[in-house]
Amino acid sequence: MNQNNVLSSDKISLEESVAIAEKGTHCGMCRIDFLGTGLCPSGKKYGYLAYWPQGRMEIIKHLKEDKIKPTEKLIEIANSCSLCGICDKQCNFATQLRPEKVARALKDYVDKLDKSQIQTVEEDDILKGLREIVGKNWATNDPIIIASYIRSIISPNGELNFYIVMPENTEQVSKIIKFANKNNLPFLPRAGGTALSVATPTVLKNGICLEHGIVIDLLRLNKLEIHPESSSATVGAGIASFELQKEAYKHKLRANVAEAGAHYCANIATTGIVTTWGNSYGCFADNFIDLVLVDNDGNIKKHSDMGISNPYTTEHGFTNISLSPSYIITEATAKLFPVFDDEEAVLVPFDNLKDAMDMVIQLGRRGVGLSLAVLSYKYLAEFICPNRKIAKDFEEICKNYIKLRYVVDVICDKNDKKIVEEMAKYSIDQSMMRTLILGSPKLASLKDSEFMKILSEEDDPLKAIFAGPMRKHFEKGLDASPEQLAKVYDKDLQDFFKKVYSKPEMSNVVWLHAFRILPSRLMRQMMTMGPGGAIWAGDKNHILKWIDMFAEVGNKYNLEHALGFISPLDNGKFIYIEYDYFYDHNDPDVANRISKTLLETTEKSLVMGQIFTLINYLFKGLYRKEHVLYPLFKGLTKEEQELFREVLHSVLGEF
Amino acid sequence: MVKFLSEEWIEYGKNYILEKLDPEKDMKNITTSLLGIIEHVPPNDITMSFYLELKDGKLNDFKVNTGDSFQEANYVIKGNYGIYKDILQGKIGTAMALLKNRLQLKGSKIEALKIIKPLDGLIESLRDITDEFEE
Amino acid sequence: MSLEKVETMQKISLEDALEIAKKGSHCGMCRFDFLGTGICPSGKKYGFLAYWPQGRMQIFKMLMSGKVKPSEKLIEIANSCTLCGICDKQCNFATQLRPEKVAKALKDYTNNLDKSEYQEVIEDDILKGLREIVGEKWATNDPVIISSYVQTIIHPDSELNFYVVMPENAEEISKIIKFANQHNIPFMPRSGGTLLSCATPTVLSKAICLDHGIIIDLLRLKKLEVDVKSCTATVGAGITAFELQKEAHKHKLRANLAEAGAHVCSNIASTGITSTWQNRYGWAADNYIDVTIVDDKGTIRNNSDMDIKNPYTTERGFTDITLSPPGIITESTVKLHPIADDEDVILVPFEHLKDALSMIIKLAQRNVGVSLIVLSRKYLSEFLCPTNQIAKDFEYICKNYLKLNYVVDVIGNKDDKKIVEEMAECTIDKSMIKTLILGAPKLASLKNSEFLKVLSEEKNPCKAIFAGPMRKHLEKGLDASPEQIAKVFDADLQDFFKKVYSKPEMTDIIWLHSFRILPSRLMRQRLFFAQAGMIWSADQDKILRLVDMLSKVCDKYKLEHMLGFVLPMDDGKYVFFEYDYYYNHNDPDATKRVSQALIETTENCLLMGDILMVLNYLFKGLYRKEHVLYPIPKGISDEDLALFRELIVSILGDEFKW
Amino acid sequence: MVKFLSDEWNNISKEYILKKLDPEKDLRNVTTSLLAVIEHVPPNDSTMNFYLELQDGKLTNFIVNTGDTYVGKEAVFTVSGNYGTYRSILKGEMSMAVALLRGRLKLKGSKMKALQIIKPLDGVIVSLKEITDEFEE
Repeated sequence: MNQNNVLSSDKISLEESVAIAEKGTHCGMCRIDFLGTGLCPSGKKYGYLAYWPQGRMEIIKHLKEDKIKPTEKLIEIANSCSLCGICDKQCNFATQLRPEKVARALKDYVDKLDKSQIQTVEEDDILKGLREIVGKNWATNDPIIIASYIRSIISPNGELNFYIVMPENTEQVSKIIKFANKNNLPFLPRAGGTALSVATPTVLKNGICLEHGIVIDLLRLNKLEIHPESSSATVGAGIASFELQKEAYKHKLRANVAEAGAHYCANIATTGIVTTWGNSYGCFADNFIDLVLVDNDGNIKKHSDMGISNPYTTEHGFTNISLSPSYIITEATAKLFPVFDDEEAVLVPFDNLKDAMDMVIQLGRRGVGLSLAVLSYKYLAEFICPNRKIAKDFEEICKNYIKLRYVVDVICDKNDKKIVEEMAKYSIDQSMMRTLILGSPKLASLKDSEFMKILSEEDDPLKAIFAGPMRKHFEKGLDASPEQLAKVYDKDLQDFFKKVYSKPEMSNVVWLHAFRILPSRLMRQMMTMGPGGAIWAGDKNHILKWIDMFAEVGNKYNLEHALGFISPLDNGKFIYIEYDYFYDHNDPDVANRISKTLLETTEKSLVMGQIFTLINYLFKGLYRKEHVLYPLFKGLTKEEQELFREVLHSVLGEF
Repeated sequence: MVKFLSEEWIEYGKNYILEKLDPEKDMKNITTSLLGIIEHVPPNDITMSFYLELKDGKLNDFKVNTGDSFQEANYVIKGNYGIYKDILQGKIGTAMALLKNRLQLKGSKIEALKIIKPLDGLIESLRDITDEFEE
Repeated sequence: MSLEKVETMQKISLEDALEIAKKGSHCGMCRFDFLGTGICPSGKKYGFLAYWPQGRMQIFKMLMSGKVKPSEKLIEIANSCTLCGICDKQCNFATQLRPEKVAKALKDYTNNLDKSEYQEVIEDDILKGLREIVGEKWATNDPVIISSYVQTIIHPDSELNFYVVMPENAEEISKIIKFANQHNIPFMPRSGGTLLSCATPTVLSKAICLDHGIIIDLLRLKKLEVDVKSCTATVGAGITAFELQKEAHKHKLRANLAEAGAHVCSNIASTGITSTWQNRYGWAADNYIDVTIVDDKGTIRNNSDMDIKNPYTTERGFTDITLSPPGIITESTVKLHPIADDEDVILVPFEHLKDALSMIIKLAQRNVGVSLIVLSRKYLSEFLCPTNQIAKDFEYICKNYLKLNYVVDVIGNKDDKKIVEEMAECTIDKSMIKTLILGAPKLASLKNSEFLKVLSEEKNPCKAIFAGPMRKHLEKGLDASPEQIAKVFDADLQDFFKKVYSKPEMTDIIWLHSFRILPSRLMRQRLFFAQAGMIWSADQDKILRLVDMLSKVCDKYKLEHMLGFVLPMDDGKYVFFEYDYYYNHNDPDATKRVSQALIETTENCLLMGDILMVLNYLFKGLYRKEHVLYPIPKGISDEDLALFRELIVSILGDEFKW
Repeated sequence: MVKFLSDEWNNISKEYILKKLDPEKDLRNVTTSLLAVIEHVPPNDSTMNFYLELQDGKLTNFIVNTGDTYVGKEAVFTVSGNYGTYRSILKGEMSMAVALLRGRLKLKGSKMKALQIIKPLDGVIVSLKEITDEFEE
């Protein structure tokens, strides 16, 4: 618990702050106002990543290791932090870190500097040119600012010969690209950065990151208009899922969005929007009415333009791998869907995957449920529990005592709820979910208790606890309340979290599915790599084989791993599966094993056939699902497998 | 050592390929042709292209051409001067450049990727002889 | 009932045969095997429309009116008919006509001709060229054959300077088009021909029909492969909805399809596939994985090709009217959908449209039901009843005694059924519908009966009769049986129809929704024009105002008219409506009034806004619905209206006046 | 009466339009330009085009041109179609609007705008009708 006394002490050493910083994973939750605290004032004012909590955490690491020298900007960055503490609250909810302490350490560091140590940065012709396009404030070549982009678009082990530019609209993006081409500079857009931060520790790094050139930070394209009259929304590239959802909800409408921090447009461009709502709201091009995009030559196009070449199709086959977007989506017209008055959540617990999968596919085919997924005990634990330790214990209880290994998780209207309840022996309702959320610390503490031992001896512990006589005791025992839950947080934050958890939405499962603030917890102080993809749902044994394969490979490279979720697509004809590997992103050895796992599982998946892997998913979200998913993928032949290896190796290098 | 796309470069390239690269081992006896279009060539921001033709792994034709008139080829790759430079300086592989859309490909990606390996051999040979670029 | 007399006599006069022929409306039901009778042997063998029953009827009219002179081919056409009687059975089911009698008359007529009356037809260079592409047999310029295409792609008044060619595949079509362009000859594809036959009597005729040149009859593109694994089917341009559905059902799969006789590919190209299944299965591009198209330069392409021009979008706005397909779809890969084991049907009767409407939109938004639609009493009667007269009485009873003006018609699994039942005050179940189908004649005969008078005094007659105590009496009273219904057909066909109606599927409402053999009855012995569109469903009163407007205009032009159906699409965000004007296609005055009603209602809808009219989505079925439906059309201004009228005039010619 | 696309045709049409068409009444003072591309012109299957320019309803330019090289200026509208289509338009067998809506004439430029000037343009076409009687068959 040495971290705790770090956190409690007011003064903080550089080493200690770096220790915090290194645990950061660029989940990006400090850039959206998901707790009603307001946003980091300096980030909001200055825009560049460097001025946001996650940026400061990145910077301090590189100062420590002398990768970068102080500049004038560093002082501005350090001073721009008002120590308001918003970041501590936000970060604690997701990852239990204290970025403000890092900010304070950065201030101390700057104060200790003497002027001579501060390098001056020259404006070169490229920067001049960029500033002519976006204005002086919104383009920079300052190494400190650039350093803040490391790990979320810049590879940690490269030089920092980059420019960062923050355009305000599509026209500026177009000008930037034309300018970049003319000057023979590569460029890459950055939105939420999470996908990049997940890929960076792995072998995908070289493929995904920008090696040098112009980083186009899209945060300033924050147009957001809801059109209730046509239930659609115009969404700029700088808008995060959470922000769109919040606006939509004001009109009793819902958008199909990814994790809270993911930017809507970037999300369409990368994997398309993959969610538990996909079965009813669609996938790939289903999600939008139109897109505005800028191509690699800087031309501005719309998907509704007649003159352009077919924007809805892509080359078919396993070699069709793209490692960067072929367009920058600057604006999307998103479809919105009605939020019904009688929506509810119903979770059906299972002790084995097969039954859970059968149910979710059947529901998918019958069009039951708005949001529809199988969640593993792993996700359930990570999402629900306020910190890693509690999640671990919760997980063990699910796994070993109550045999709650999977839940079929349905958000639906009351009619569909009836249907699900009739199919299920018993289910977990809203109020029980609320109990689990607020009571999770207490539950975790029961890990080795008598109560659990007795429970585990029941022939159906799940029934006993959720539908049986023990429910009452259980609910009483957990005494689930905001007060209880708040206790797990640092002293100075307990009042705040009591208020937070008193808000109805924080324990409202429907709301949590729509706003998706919990998945960030998968990245708390560690990293997740979640391969998977879409698999034809016709052959269930095939699907189970596939999932086993992920487990086997995970074991082979002794990684912490678990199935994440399963959700039907395309009227239950396909299902999307995410299988997660968890690891410490600061450990190069494990990162290397993660890479091997990624490649091996991908290759095996391709050989199995009828699978559209994550690697093939990348950057195809703006096409018609009919052209991406059909015809069904056949298994690779020996020779194709050879080719696949060749390609990957010439791309990712031998290792 | 010579300058990218210069007369000598072509000559060196030809000879190097003929002498150093074994049609069977290195070039897998492939028969194909490739047109590389190079945009924004400094200092005058012109477009150039090189055309390369392999017959049974033997170099059949290799020439450079300035302007917007291009020759028909099985594969056409297009990109700016900078990316070709990166490739020839070994900063990025051809396959990678394709997958990152730095090089845009006309023709089937699958087919193109099949000849990536032998092409890499060729690129390497050119890499060894090219040291000078327009800045 | 002169017709009945005619039908009982063996020999038939030219006049009587002409009577029959004139009543034909080219519903095309004689070109596929929907009753298990097999199909017309000569049509199957020779292909050209002339050799099918509907073609012979058309030819007969043309000969009698002197619009076409006999040719050598006429003899072949007349003799190729074996008088097997299949057409009489098929046609009777749909329209109660006897095409075989026309065929007989045609034989008599040709036998009485003497050689001198035959005109000689010579092969010109164009024909030579076409035959080089498709082979001697499959291209012709014979005026008699050409005349069989009148009214389904050729305007009745135009000269017959056409060629008809029947290619076998996309490559041949590509060659034909290139050949046509090179010789500056216009061309047009023909599939089922029903759309064209509905437009021909109206002002749209000149705009839609081919003025001269090459008719590309697509009937021979017969590819049909179901891929069970991926739930898809590859369908050639010559395949009808019925044929595809039959294949799909063999694998417990269902395709989203138009009326039985419509060709799948051309249907995608023209209006997109509109069906009761549309809310679940989608519209326009939703329905297919990929299509192969030959464009008007003769280039063959797929929508999955990357380097073609955006094939999924279109211009928007009220001036965006398209009168010909963007290309010829020669093959499409369509989606198929699994059929649930517990599928069931349920009908909810309504007196007022408003209530039916709000129910269906609610169901659609909540994704309840696979097939989902509001049917008017008109459709219900026309579909269920074997003859026009019975349909009339049936409708009268619905309206005046039962107050059954609309039904919400839902097909779904047992869960959906429960949900609907909970929402509805009373419902009509599968067995009751079977009773109504087989008992229709008897029910109609009760028109002025005491029973119905009593019933009509009930507070809720529908409830009483379908769910209440009187149900038993009704079921008993109707004694619904194949025998009973067979009685309404001509004496010589009664045995046959007894067998037909004994087949379970003929009274299986789900099967009937999938195979859609009943809509052809809307065209029995007369035509209808479908004024249709898609309206944003948020404002339900506006939908009611729309229907009200449509009926007022039709009254003004003294047309028989009625709302056909309303069905939700795009998750219930839009509803698709069809409002029908019925008329005698042989009465020029009526057709004129239909045209005027068509234009006037279209204008009114454009002014109302939130509506995408058929005139604006015609031939846009290939595109992504998002690009066709959005942004939602705004009401147009008066100067836009002026522009629209100008446009109409330049399409329809100055003779069209307001 | 002259032959379609011949020099005389070009000249006479010019005069005719200037004389007979009232810029305001007939041509509604429109300012626009039209490039018409004519494909498959017999006998040699060549391509021709004519460029027509109206200023406030007055004809300011009218050029006929052979081959794929077009008149220098970019026209507001470009319509292309085969000789046969133009023939039936000039013979009055089909209106320009219908030809457009049926895809016989392909339009480059906004259909909306094109249709707004369809009437005035019809005026021009009508006048061309009256002086054109000879076509390549």
